[in-house]
Amino acid sequence: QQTVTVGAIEILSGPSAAYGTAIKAGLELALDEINAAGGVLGGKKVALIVEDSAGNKDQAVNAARKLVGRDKVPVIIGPTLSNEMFAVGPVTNERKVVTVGTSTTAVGITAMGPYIFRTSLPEADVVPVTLKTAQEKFGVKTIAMMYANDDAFSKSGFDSMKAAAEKLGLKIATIEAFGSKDSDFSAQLTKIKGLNVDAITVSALVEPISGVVLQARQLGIPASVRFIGGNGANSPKLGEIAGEAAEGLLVGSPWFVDKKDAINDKFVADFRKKYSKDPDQFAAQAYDTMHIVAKAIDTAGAAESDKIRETLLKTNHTGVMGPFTFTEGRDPASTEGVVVLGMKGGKFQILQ
Amino acid sequence: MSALLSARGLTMQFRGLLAVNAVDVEVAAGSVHGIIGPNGAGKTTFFNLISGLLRPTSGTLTLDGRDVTALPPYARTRMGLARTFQNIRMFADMSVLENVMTGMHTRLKAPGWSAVLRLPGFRAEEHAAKADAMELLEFVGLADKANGRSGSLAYGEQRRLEIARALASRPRLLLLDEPAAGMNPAETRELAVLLKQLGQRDVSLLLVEHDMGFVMDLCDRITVLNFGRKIAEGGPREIRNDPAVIEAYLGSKVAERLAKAHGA
Amino acid sequence: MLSQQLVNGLVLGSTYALFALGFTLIFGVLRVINLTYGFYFSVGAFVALWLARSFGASIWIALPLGSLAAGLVAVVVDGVLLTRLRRTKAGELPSLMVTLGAVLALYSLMAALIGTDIQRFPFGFVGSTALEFAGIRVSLVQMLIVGTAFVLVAVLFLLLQHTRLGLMIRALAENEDAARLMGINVDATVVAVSFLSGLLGGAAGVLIGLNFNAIQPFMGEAMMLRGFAVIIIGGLGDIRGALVAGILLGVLEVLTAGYLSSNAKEAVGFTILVLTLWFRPVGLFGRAQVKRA
Amino acid sequence: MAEWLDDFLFTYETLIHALGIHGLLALSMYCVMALGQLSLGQAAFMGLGAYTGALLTLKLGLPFWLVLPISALVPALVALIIGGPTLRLSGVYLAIATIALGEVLRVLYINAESLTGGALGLSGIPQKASLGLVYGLLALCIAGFWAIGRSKIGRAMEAMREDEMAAGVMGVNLPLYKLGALVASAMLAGLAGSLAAHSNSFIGPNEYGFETAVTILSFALLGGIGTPIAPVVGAVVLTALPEVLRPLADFRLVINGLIIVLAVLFLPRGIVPFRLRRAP
Amino acid sequence: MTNLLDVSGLRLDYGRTMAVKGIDLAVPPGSVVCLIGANGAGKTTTMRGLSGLLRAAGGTVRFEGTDITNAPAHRIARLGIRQVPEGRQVFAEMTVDENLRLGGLQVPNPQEFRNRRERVLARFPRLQERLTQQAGLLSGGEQQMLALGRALMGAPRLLLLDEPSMGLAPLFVEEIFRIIADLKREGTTILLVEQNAQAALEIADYAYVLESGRITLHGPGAQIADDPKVVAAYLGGH
Ligand SMILES: Nc1ncnc2c1ncn2[C@@H]1O[C@H](COP(=O)(O)OP(=O)(O)OP(=O)(O)O)[C@@H](O)[C@H]1O
Ligand SMILES: Nc1ncnc2c1ncn2[C@@H]1O[C@H](COP(=O)(O)OP(=O)(O)OP(=O)(O)O)[C@@H](O)[C@H]1O
Ligand SMILES: [Mg+2]
Ligand SMILES: [Mg+2]
Repeated sequence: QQTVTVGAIEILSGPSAAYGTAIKAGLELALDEINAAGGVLGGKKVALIVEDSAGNKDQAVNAARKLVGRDKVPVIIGPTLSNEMFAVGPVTNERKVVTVGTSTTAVGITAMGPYIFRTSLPEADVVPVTLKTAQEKFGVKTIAMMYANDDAFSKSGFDSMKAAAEKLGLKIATIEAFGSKDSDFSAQLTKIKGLNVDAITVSALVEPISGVVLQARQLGIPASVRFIGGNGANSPKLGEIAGEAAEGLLVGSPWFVDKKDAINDKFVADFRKKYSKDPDQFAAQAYDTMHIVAKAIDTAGAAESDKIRETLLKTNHTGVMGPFTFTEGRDPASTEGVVVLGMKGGKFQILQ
Repeated sequence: MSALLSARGLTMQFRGLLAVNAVDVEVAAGSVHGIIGPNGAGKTTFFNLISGLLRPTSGTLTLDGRDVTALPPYARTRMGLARTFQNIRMFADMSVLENVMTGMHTRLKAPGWSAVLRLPGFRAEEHAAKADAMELLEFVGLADKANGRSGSLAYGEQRRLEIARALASRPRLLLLDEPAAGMNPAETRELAVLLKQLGQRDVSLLLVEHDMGFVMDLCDRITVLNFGRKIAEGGPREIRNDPAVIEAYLGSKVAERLAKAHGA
Repeated sequence: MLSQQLVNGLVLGSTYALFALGFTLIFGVLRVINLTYGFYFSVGAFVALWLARSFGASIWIALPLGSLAAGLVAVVVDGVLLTRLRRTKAGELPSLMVTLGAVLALYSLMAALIGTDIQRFPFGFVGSTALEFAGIRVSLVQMLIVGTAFVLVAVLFLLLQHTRLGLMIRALAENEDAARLMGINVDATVVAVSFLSGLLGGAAGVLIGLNFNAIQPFMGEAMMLRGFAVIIIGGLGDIRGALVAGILLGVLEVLTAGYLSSNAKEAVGFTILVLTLWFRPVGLFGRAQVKRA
Repeated sequence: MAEWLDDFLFTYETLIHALGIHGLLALSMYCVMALGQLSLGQAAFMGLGAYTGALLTLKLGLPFWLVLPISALVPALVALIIGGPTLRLSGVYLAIATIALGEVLRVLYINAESLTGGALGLSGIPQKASLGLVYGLLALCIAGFWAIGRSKIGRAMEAMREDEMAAGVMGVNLPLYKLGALVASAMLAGLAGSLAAHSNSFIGPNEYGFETAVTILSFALLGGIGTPIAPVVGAVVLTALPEVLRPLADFRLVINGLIIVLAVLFLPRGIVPFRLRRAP
Repeated sequence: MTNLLDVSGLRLDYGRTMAVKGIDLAVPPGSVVCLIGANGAGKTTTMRGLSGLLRAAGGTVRFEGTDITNAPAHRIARLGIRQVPEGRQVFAEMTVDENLRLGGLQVPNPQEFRNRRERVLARFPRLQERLTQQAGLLSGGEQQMLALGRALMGAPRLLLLDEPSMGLAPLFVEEIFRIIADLKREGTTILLVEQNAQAALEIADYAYVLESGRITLHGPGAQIADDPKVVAAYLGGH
């Protein structure tokens, strides 16, 4: 029996391994389902090789080259971080190997070449929705903006936020940066405290965001000052770590664990069963991506990159994130699935 | 005869301590000059001033008529100064031969690029240097250990290696800080013979030593320091009869013995 | 606002100092840049976390036991890695390298075993009440950190300068053979130092983990760079120096972020470092190595 | 056959490039360590070379043969400027002071957004570093160091490593040697950085920080500094190891670390423990 | 009468080079035994072997009848064997006073400690003057005094002296030999390595001559001092 092998490059070791591990879990869950349902191309099983990048762009490129040159995979899913994608993209694109990012939200990813796709909504699409909700529902007028200035994901998220805020006519009282590995934000927050803002936006990964939120409350920034998070805030970790402090935090998300529809219910239940924990956004995106890729291979009729690229462009899939198609620029087409979540009692809920 | 080295009012103060206090010394070319004095009198400090490891608090130092007070050590070496250390300082991981060749640093002129290209000029110079170094090792009796690790030599052997290494730069003035320390009388005598031969190589010596037989035997002129000050200067005979020196340094027993050995 | 910022700086600086104490101790005494130090920091935090979660231990139990565990780990790690090199008098660089390899292995092992998700102590582990006066807020944990830092500095300083053990430790730092000739059991003293540094690292891990609520295997690694800056500014091996430098660094960072630009915050530490080395190459409290010909 | 070779080369191209480039970095470390200095600034110099090279290519479109020497000269110039004050330092103090350089530059890259792309870095750098060029330069450098190492310069360097004060008294111009070594090492690191940028297509501000500095240092530490080959061997081993151990998945870094530990414990002078004989 | 120290067949090496090739030595209590030999003969190596700094490759060392071969150095030191090492090995960064305290580390009684410190300082007034100076900054001779003083703080039963007169001014060399004689009178047993063979043999009860790691001659001090071979090789007699 033959198999079709798909490659993935994720961070499985080192400080950021949590992201890659979640993605891997989502991919493998989908893979089980696909193979249980008879595989692709008339009964071929789909195999997945997940390579570790350790969050290091050189290792990510090495992994990509190995997947392309040795394993000859037609499709690569990942890598995890935008930085890594910037290094991997040119290599795989040159070799005409379809590369689908599931978590890379920075600007310019898909512009690297015709073989680079992503299923994650870029921040530029999500953030305006969140800010708009904040403005309309909660009367937010003045904001302070905070972001981690040293990684591409956070910085690019911040750029989108800033653009959106300006467009919405929000008043930006101050912009404060921090390092993505920082754990102390008291200086910035004390300064913000004196500015009487309505809300604070944060673009960073979940670890520093938790710290920011906790310290803000510790320093006496009242709960009435809402936090508005970028993509990084969309993680159940936030509630676990920040607890009450995060109450009321707003975040836009292409997906939400308690979203009520049959597909999602099944996904969440299966995920819990297999891994005994809740899936997060990264797992969900990965889960959908695996299905989308498998479907594209199947429709393409052969495990060949060029054909898969063609069929991918015509993707029409309904997954846990809702209906999904690609734009011509190979980004997700619709922001319809985006929901704005609010933190309540340590858990995200859809804002009513 | 002109002075090869002259120190004028040389003073070195460490915090409150005047380790060398307004010392004047002239070392004549071709002479063997001794510096003696009790422990802590400032002899090594004086050497450190001469070789440039310390900057004097005040005073001046001229070498060959040129003011060298502010020159760094390497520049003084180029002018023909070399020294050994009281607390031996080997390049411990290098071979005995390499230690000596390192001593030739200022003498080897072939530029870096000729080494890269391995030009004949460079190769010839290296070979000559090696031959020279072997000769020096022969001279101090370490030829059979030439390829051994210098750090593994016994104490006395390391002392002799230091002398060979210092001689490698073909100095005109060699400063020896207690060269006979750690040698037995027989070895000390050999060393004295060896040092006397240096005179024929046109090397002047300035030496610190506590072995009085050795000093009296070798030196043309002796300066005595005590508490950083010069308390006496003169020929060996004058010095060993100087009551101040006997009182501060020699002790009457040694003085008597010296008198017996060398004749009053 | 200024007073609040100064307090912020004091707290931040105390965390730096707390982290640096054990680091400067091994660095100063065993003359080794021991990169595994950050790992002890993580170990302390995780053991305390485990105790708190699994047994509902209070801070007064979790803190000492966490530190103790880190101390023991330090003894084992040091013993395995450095004893042999010390015997052969291998010097600074191989020791540095061996700890580099070990730290890679240890962090990766820890991450493979417990995952890299960040975790925190249970809510209410330490009362979240904050003291408020004259518009300044300080939480209980923060006071605990500042207090511990100062107390530990005092205790360590006295230990090193005025006790027999301290004298032995310093002798050992300088000349191992001679120390043996004085009847000092060098191996035992080295174990004591390792234990002490691990203990300090572990305690710092618990407290800082508690303060920032971000416990994960690599938490120690993130502190290392600041740790270096602190011990160099303060003077290698100097306990008071670590405190002064830590607080100096913390306060200046906070003031920079608060009044200049948060973008420049990270450059502050290194700017002070360079300035210190420029004017006092041995650090604020460091003594020049005795060097004479 | 040809296809097989093509695939092989494609698969390992980055790795093969990295081996050579890391070899150059290891030599840049060797250059300072050979005279007893410990620098953690090599990553910073590498970053300077990388940014200089990438910017010259991307913004000015200069030809590569011109880009390369300039990206070696810029870090050399910086080394010359910081050389004066840092020369007074030694050992760990020097090392830490040079880390500071890396961190300050990092903050600079992050903030000089319009030029450096900030946190997003610079992408789309054309691939111009050929294998021949990388390995040719590496071979040239090894040969050069080897020859120099066996001359009086090499002896002076080792003497400084053993006992600086005594070396000074032997007539070695200490400041000149130290500065020279720092500048030469900066040039090499800059060269390596520029080559890396032109073989990777993307560079970011966080690539030249503490971790990279330590990695470069560990090339020389693992390999040894007895001969110029040694650090290069160290670089090759440390660069290839993670790739070789890839099948171990979760535990590969654990094993990687353990291998380093064992290597050092049993070969404290490095895996190439010989030293260059410095007498003809 | 048993010997305080009994060495038989002791072999010591540095990796491949065998520096001491099986020597027998006996040091009776209360005596001064002297070991002489040329540079590189293995005297220092022997001393390091006895104090436990170097592991023996073979042979046994007994102190008061108990086997101390390859016992750790600190245990040997605590038994009352103190070495004044070649090259002095003072704790350079520490003050003179701290060096002395380290020497008396094993003294449990503070009064006893103060007494010893006073006696040492009385013997070496120079150290009294330099009490707060870092030992590494002392002159060579001052360091030698400190090394000796430090060892005396341990009130040794057996004192191993490796070239104690090296680098000392003539007046002080006399003083050192006077101290050795004093110590002997007070009952301290001493094993002495000296280049100043004349003076050493004068004071020694018994002497051994070491050549390339082997003992080639031994006998009462006076007898060795008269041996023509010794006179020629070590005393520099004419
Ligand atoms: N760098 C220094 N800092 C402080 N004091 C110093 C320094 N160097 C030397 N001294 C002091 O200066 C005095 C002179 O020392 P020096 O070494 O010159 O003596 P010396 O005459 O060579 O003695 P010896 O014969 O014992 O070697 C000593 O008391 C010593 O303690
Ligand atoms: N660390 C070492 N490694 C290797 N060989 C050594 C080492 N130390 C000494 N040796 C060798 O062992 C032999 C004996 O040395 P040792 O130091 O015992 O001599 P010594 O009798 O004390 O001489 P000296 O009178 O010069 O002090 C010498 O040949 C010496 O080269
Ligand atoms: Mg002296
Ligand atoms: Mg000896």
